[in-house]
Amino acid sequence: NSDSGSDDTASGNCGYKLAFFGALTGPAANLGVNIEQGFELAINQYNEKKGSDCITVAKFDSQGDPGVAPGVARNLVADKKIIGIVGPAFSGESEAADPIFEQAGVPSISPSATRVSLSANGWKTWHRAVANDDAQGPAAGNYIKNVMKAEKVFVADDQSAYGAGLAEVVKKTLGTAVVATDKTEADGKQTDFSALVTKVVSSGATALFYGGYYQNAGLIRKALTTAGWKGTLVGGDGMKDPGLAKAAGNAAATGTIVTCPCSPPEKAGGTFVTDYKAKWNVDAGTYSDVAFDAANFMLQGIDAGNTTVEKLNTYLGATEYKGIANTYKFTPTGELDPKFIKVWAFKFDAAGNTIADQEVPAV
Amino acid sequence: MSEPHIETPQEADAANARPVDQAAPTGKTTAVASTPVSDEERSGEVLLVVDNVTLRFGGVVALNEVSFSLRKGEIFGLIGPNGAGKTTCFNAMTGVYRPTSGGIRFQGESIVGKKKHEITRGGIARTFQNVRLFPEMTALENVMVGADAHHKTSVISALFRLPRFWREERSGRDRSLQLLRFVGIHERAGEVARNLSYGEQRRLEIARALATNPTLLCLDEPAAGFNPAEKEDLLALIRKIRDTGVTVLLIEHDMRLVMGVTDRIVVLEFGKKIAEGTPAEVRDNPAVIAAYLGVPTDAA
Amino acid sequence: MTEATSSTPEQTPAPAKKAKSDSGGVRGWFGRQSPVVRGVLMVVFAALAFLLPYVGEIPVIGPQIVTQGVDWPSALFNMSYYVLLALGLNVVVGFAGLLDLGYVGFFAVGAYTVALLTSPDSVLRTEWGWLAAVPVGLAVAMVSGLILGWPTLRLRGDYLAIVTLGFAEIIRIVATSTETLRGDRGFADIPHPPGTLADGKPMFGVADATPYYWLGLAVIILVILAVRNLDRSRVGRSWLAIREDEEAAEIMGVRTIKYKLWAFAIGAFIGGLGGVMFAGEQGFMNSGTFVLQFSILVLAGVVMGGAGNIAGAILGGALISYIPDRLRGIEDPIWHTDLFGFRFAIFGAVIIAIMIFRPQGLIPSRRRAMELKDREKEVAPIE
Amino acid sequence: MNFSGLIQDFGPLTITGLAQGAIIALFALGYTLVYGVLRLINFAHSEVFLLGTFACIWAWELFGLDQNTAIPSVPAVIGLLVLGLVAAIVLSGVTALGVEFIAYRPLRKRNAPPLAFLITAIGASLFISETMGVITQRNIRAVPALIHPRDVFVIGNMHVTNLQILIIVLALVMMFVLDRFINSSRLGRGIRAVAQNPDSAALMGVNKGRVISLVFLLGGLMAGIAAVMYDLKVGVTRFDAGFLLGIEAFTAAVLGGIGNLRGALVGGLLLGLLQNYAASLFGTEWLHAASFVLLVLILLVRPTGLLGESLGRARA
Amino acid sequence: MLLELQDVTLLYGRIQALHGISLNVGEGEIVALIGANGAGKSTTMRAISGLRPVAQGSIKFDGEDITKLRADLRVVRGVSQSPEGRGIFPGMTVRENLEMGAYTRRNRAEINQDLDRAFSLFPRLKEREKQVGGTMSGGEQQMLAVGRALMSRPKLLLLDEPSMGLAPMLIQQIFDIIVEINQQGTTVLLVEQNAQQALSRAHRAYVLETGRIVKTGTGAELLTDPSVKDAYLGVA
Ligand SMILES: Nc1ncnc2c1ncn2[C@@H]1O[C@H](COP(=O)(O)OP(=O)(O)OP(=O)(O)O)[C@@H](O)[C@H]1O
Ligand SMILES: Nc1ncnc2c1ncn2[C@@H]1O[C@H](COP(=O)(O)OP(=O)(O)OP(=O)(O)O)[C@@H](O)[C@H]1O
Ligand SMILES: CC(C)C[C@H](N)C(=O)O
Ligand SMILES: [Mg+2]
Ligand SMILES: [Mg+2]
Repeated sequence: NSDSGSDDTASGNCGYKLAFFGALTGPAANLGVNIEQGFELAINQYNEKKGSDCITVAKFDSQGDPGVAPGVARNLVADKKIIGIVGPAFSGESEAADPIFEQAGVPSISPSATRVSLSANGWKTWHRAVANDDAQGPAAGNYIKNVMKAEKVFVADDQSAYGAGLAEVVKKTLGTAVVATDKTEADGKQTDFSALVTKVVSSGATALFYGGYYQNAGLIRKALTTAGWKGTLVGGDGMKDPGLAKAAGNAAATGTIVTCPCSPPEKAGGTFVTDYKAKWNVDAGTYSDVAFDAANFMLQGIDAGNTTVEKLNTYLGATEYKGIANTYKFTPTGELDPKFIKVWAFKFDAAGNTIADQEVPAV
Repeated sequence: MSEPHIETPQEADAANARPVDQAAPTGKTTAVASTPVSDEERSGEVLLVVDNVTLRFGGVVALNEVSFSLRKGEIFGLIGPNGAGKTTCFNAMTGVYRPTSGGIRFQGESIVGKKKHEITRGGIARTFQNVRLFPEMTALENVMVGADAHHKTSVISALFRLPRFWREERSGRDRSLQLLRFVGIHERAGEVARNLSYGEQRRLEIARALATNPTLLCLDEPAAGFNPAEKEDLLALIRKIRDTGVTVLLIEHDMRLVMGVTDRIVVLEFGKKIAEGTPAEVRDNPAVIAAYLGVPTDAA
Repeated sequence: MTEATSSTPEQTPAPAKKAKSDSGGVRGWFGRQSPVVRGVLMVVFAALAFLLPYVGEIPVIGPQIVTQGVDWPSALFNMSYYVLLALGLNVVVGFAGLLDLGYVGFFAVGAYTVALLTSPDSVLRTEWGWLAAVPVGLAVAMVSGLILGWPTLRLRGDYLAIVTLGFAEIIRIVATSTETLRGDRGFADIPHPPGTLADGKPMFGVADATPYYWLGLAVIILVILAVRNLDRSRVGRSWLAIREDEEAAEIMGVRTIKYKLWAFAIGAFIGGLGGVMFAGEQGFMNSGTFVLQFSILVLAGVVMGGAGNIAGAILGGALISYIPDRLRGIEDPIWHTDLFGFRFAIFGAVIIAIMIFRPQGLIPSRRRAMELKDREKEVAPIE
Repeated sequence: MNFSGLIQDFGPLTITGLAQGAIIALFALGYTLVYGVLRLINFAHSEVFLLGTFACIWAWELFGLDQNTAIPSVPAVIGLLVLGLVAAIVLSGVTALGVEFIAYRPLRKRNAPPLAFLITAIGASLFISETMGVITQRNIRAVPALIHPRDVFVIGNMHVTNLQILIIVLALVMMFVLDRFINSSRLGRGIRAVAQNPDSAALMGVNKGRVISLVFLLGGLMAGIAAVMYDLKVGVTRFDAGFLLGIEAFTAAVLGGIGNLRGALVGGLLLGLLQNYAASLFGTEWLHAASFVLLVLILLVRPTGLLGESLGRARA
Repeated sequence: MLLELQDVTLLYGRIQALHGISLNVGEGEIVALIGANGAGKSTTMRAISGLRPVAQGSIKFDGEDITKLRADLRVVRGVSQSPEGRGIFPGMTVRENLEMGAYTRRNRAEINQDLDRAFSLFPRLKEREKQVGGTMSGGEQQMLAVGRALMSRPKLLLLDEPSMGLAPMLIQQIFDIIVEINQQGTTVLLVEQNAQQALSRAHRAYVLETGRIVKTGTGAELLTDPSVKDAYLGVA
């Protein structure tokens, strides 16, 4: 780490911008905001350390909508001061926006877009700091099978690319333990889940895997509890958010299992969890930590003098970076190096927080 | 919202009439003793035959085995007390209602069950007792809609402004303006229909009906809302229309007008035909006097 | 009988003319110009529209106009397909008076057809070029218009509204939930329109939206001409008559079924046009785009602009796209958040205000303007 | 298609469907009432409902309740229920009147065309729901637990809970009261008169403004009650809850015959049942599609809905 | 004077329909208003009943200035109108339509009495008591409209072309009815195209031309006035 003393190096590597690209408003805003706050926290800490407004935060709100993303992305690449992007947050918008970043040559690290096919586009500037859905699904399935030892599992998803994909893999892993399946509408399109609940209850399942995001999951958990269902809700990283307990109520949410291709931040030591809470007055949410790492990775590159998009891109491709949530190293296609892929299971406690449970094998 | 309420058949069907376009219950017309097509009819002498038509609305028998026929070129009166079934008869002829039984033939061809616009294009035009204009269209446009009935401009020729479009547009417009002049409201051609006074609206209805170039023009109380002097003009107008070769079927309560202009008259009461003949015959018919006229006409 | 009365045709179109020139303001002035002047003005106007991507260069006002959070040419392109949608919906709602709350359905049909035929993700695996897929997309959209139109012909007014809304929802749900249409996963790598520049680069790339905007504008101009021609013809009159009193229209010889179906088909065609353009520019699309609010927004645009009026529909369509995009990236003075979060709240208030102050729309149709001016003063008695 | 599932779960699906349908029906009344009189789809009615769902929660939160507090004693629950109802009814009623006053009355005074009303309605709806969205940061708002669902009786695998009974009974009672009011009171007749011919109604001495306000108010009251039922049943609300359920309520109103009060009831219950059956048969993702398909089929056979229009027409 | 119009001007948007009309109707009178189509007769009626606001001038009823009073409140004061185009409630039954006429009244017994009177005046209405108004024939609707207007027991009854669409026998009858209720104490302002009949029953009459009053006099005077005869009575 460079010393904050020398003004020359500081000013020499200052004046650049890092961008966040993702949903800050719109139906999926909560997930985007989590990520943005992790990202912004990193840059703030960096600037504080430098004692100046060295690197500027640029936020680009795509609403998580692939239809909106291109216009915003073009706006982003028009700003030549921007030399790196944390985002896009979602897989759908990635498909629409990444070609534009690719053409402009701006390197990006997505802390959260987990669609498998994204790495197959031959993009040179694209990276993701998490494992893709193929890694997480088996882990969740294994957890249900081996740790919970559930024999009857109901699998449902929200039909999002993320949720449906995940549920698909889980189904495969669980095999005959799946007693029934169903699909719901996506977040923000449904609040009454009584039809699903009726089915789950009468299926006799002791576990429900839900591929989807935390808000729907919370509502479903609440309705299930109201209907007297005693089983366990399991989900992926999209559900690893305090919002789930807010929706479900702490009592109902307790015991809910979520997996995440990330390791518990408290394990990494450091003060991320408390810093985050201090700065934003909320608990860190899904992928806040990965975004924090991704931003720091880029900042480290800038510090090392990589202040053009080409140089920074090369730097990201070549360096191994140890952050708070994981250690990162990218393959040539931009994927996270498999040897760093870690999947952890977390459990909601009675206060509505997610507590690290155990690491689960992702095969 | 503030328009005088216009009775629409949608409302009418709240009861149990059966407007044709909603004739879900296979509205078969059971031909009750229908008379065969006569030679006169075939030769075109007889324009319209109403053949034993019965029309029921639930318990109300609005038309009860009514038969009469119209000859080409005449002015024919249809009179009778309120609620006798005159308007219903028009509605049956123009496809708004389907007769419960009986047949209606126009130029030798049955028109029962035909679409309303087909009947219009076939040559029957009408006005409404309760004015039914296109309220937000100008007077001129109202008439042009009528004139369009015989135009052939297709969506394609309108889209590409083919010669036919220009030709028909121009002729339709000229003709419509003439018609407005003919009924005496050309000065209001550019005014939207809802802004016209009641009397003006009735005139506009006549112009619009004429624009469809009818063989048979059916006027439902055209003189309602006219003062005697205006009725006088209307009388002349109707004659003028007839002189252009149009057959006219007239519902009217003003006896001076009816007697003055019609060639023949049919009188309905409670849905039944009670008399038929020349104005003079009908006027002196005791049944008609008892049912309808009361004191021998209000000759002023 | 015409012959008999045509004694002196004496061309009496005077009253109609008078009514037209009565209306004041820009429109009145415009209406009074000779056809040549009007033509020239239109051409100048169109030329200016083509220069819009460079409006930011104009000192002082330019920067006020361009959007900040969104790339300006992209915003213009967005406006262009909104305008197309508004033009098409205006045919259905404004002209024919058929209240359609699910218009986005046709947009989706056009876009999905193109995606299915061109994207490597499609089960069809045809991977056609964009241009080849366009006619198919439009035809399918038109047919879907007829499919919607046919069963709903007998429905009146607001019943039609809910059925159309349902139709769009069904399309959305099918797009979300069937394997073939790929739901949220969507179709990637939809090809862009063809064409290469002198330097060998593709004319329609990913980095610059300007060419797409120009393409959109050209399409809009064609659509305007077509729709205008229809409006001022027997077809437009028939639509109006149907809108006013369907049964009376039929009794006056209007083939109501035919013209209603035409209205649906033409509206669907134009909606589909918006869809194919959208797919061609985006390169990626999924079921998330076709939400119900989209239809409702376009409808609001049409009415706000002035239902039944082409210029009004254009303005309305452009505004509903422009206002939210313009609000993007602007901080509100009080909470210092991006105003964008408030965009729909602000938008809702703007809609109410516009409708209250101009119930007939921003650029009302001449007919409606007259009608309204008349009605306005005869307000219900003072309470 | 999962027929065996449908057959097996028929009982539970039916009871949840009825409870859901009862809420939809109460909600639908507002659409039907306003439509019957003004021929206007009051798009903003969904937000009248929405604010009701929030009002009730706010009222309960005043007493320090949130979803993590324990269920209070029975008398307290009854008191809180009444309080919640009052709060929801008041806010919904006030909202309905406010919408009428701000968004519609000025247009009516200017004799605006019908579409203009539809658009201000949409504007008002957007404004309210989006403002709530900003205020709540688009997060869900959880409802304190008040009623612990307990089986009242069980038939086969159909467990009928106290909450379901409360919802269904309350809805039926309200429908009945409203129906009586509209059909037999003088004011009710005034409402119908304004619906059929506003000018003539004025000539009969009917105060149009008051009648219209009354109609909005009644719709608001019903929506308020529906809102509390919804809170209890679903347990959370969100800024867009009104929009989501509003479409269903509107569908129900049309299904039964918009403008017809009993139609709203029939439509609501039918929709609630159908959605649950369809969810079981085809999967929950097809639930809404099924209701629209049903709607189209019914309108094809009966173009004015199951029971036909009535408020503005023949006998209610 | 029961009703006094002072210089009343009324606009329909750009169209000025009334150019300063002044007229009055004394208690117990029958006053007729005649004029050609579009003269402004119905407009005058609408101004009096409050369906359209006046731009200028004043309307006094029973000593009270009602110029700005809402239409429904004028009904309470005792003004009742049978409007042009009948304006019946199409979806209500005949009986309900009649009851609507008594909307502002509470005394059930009196209302029933008036119902019976309406039914005896127009037996057809009694016959069709349960038929919905919208399906009645034109003339039947006219009877309904007149009957309904009587149901409020007005002080001033405004009749806009009450004979329109009625069969000859009923025309006689309706004018007899007008005279009869007038004799029972109701003041009547009558718009009629049937000028002959109207003028011979009216105490006084006004002639309207394009929104202006051009002539006034007793019924008998106008009946013999050559210009009136010319314009409105037709050549007898
Ligand atoms: N849809 C309907 N339902 C029930 N009865 C109806 C319907 N339509 C008409 N009637 C009744 O049928 C009879 C005939 O009505 P119609 O309108 O034909 O009379 P009319 O001869 O035109 O009378 P008028 O001279 O008063 O216009 C009337 O008694 C009327 O009440
Ligand atoms: N709603 C309206 N909007 C605009 N202009 C109107 C409206 N109603 C009437 N007019 C116009 O006002 C003038 C007076 O109309 P009014 O209806 O009072 O005439 P009237 O004497 O009753 O005629 P008629 O004998 O035809 O009923 C006419 O020129 C008419 O066109
Ligand atoms: C924020 C995340 C939950 C996003 C999700 N993994 C996606 O690919 O879309
Ligand atoms: Mg009749
Ligand atoms: Mg009049």
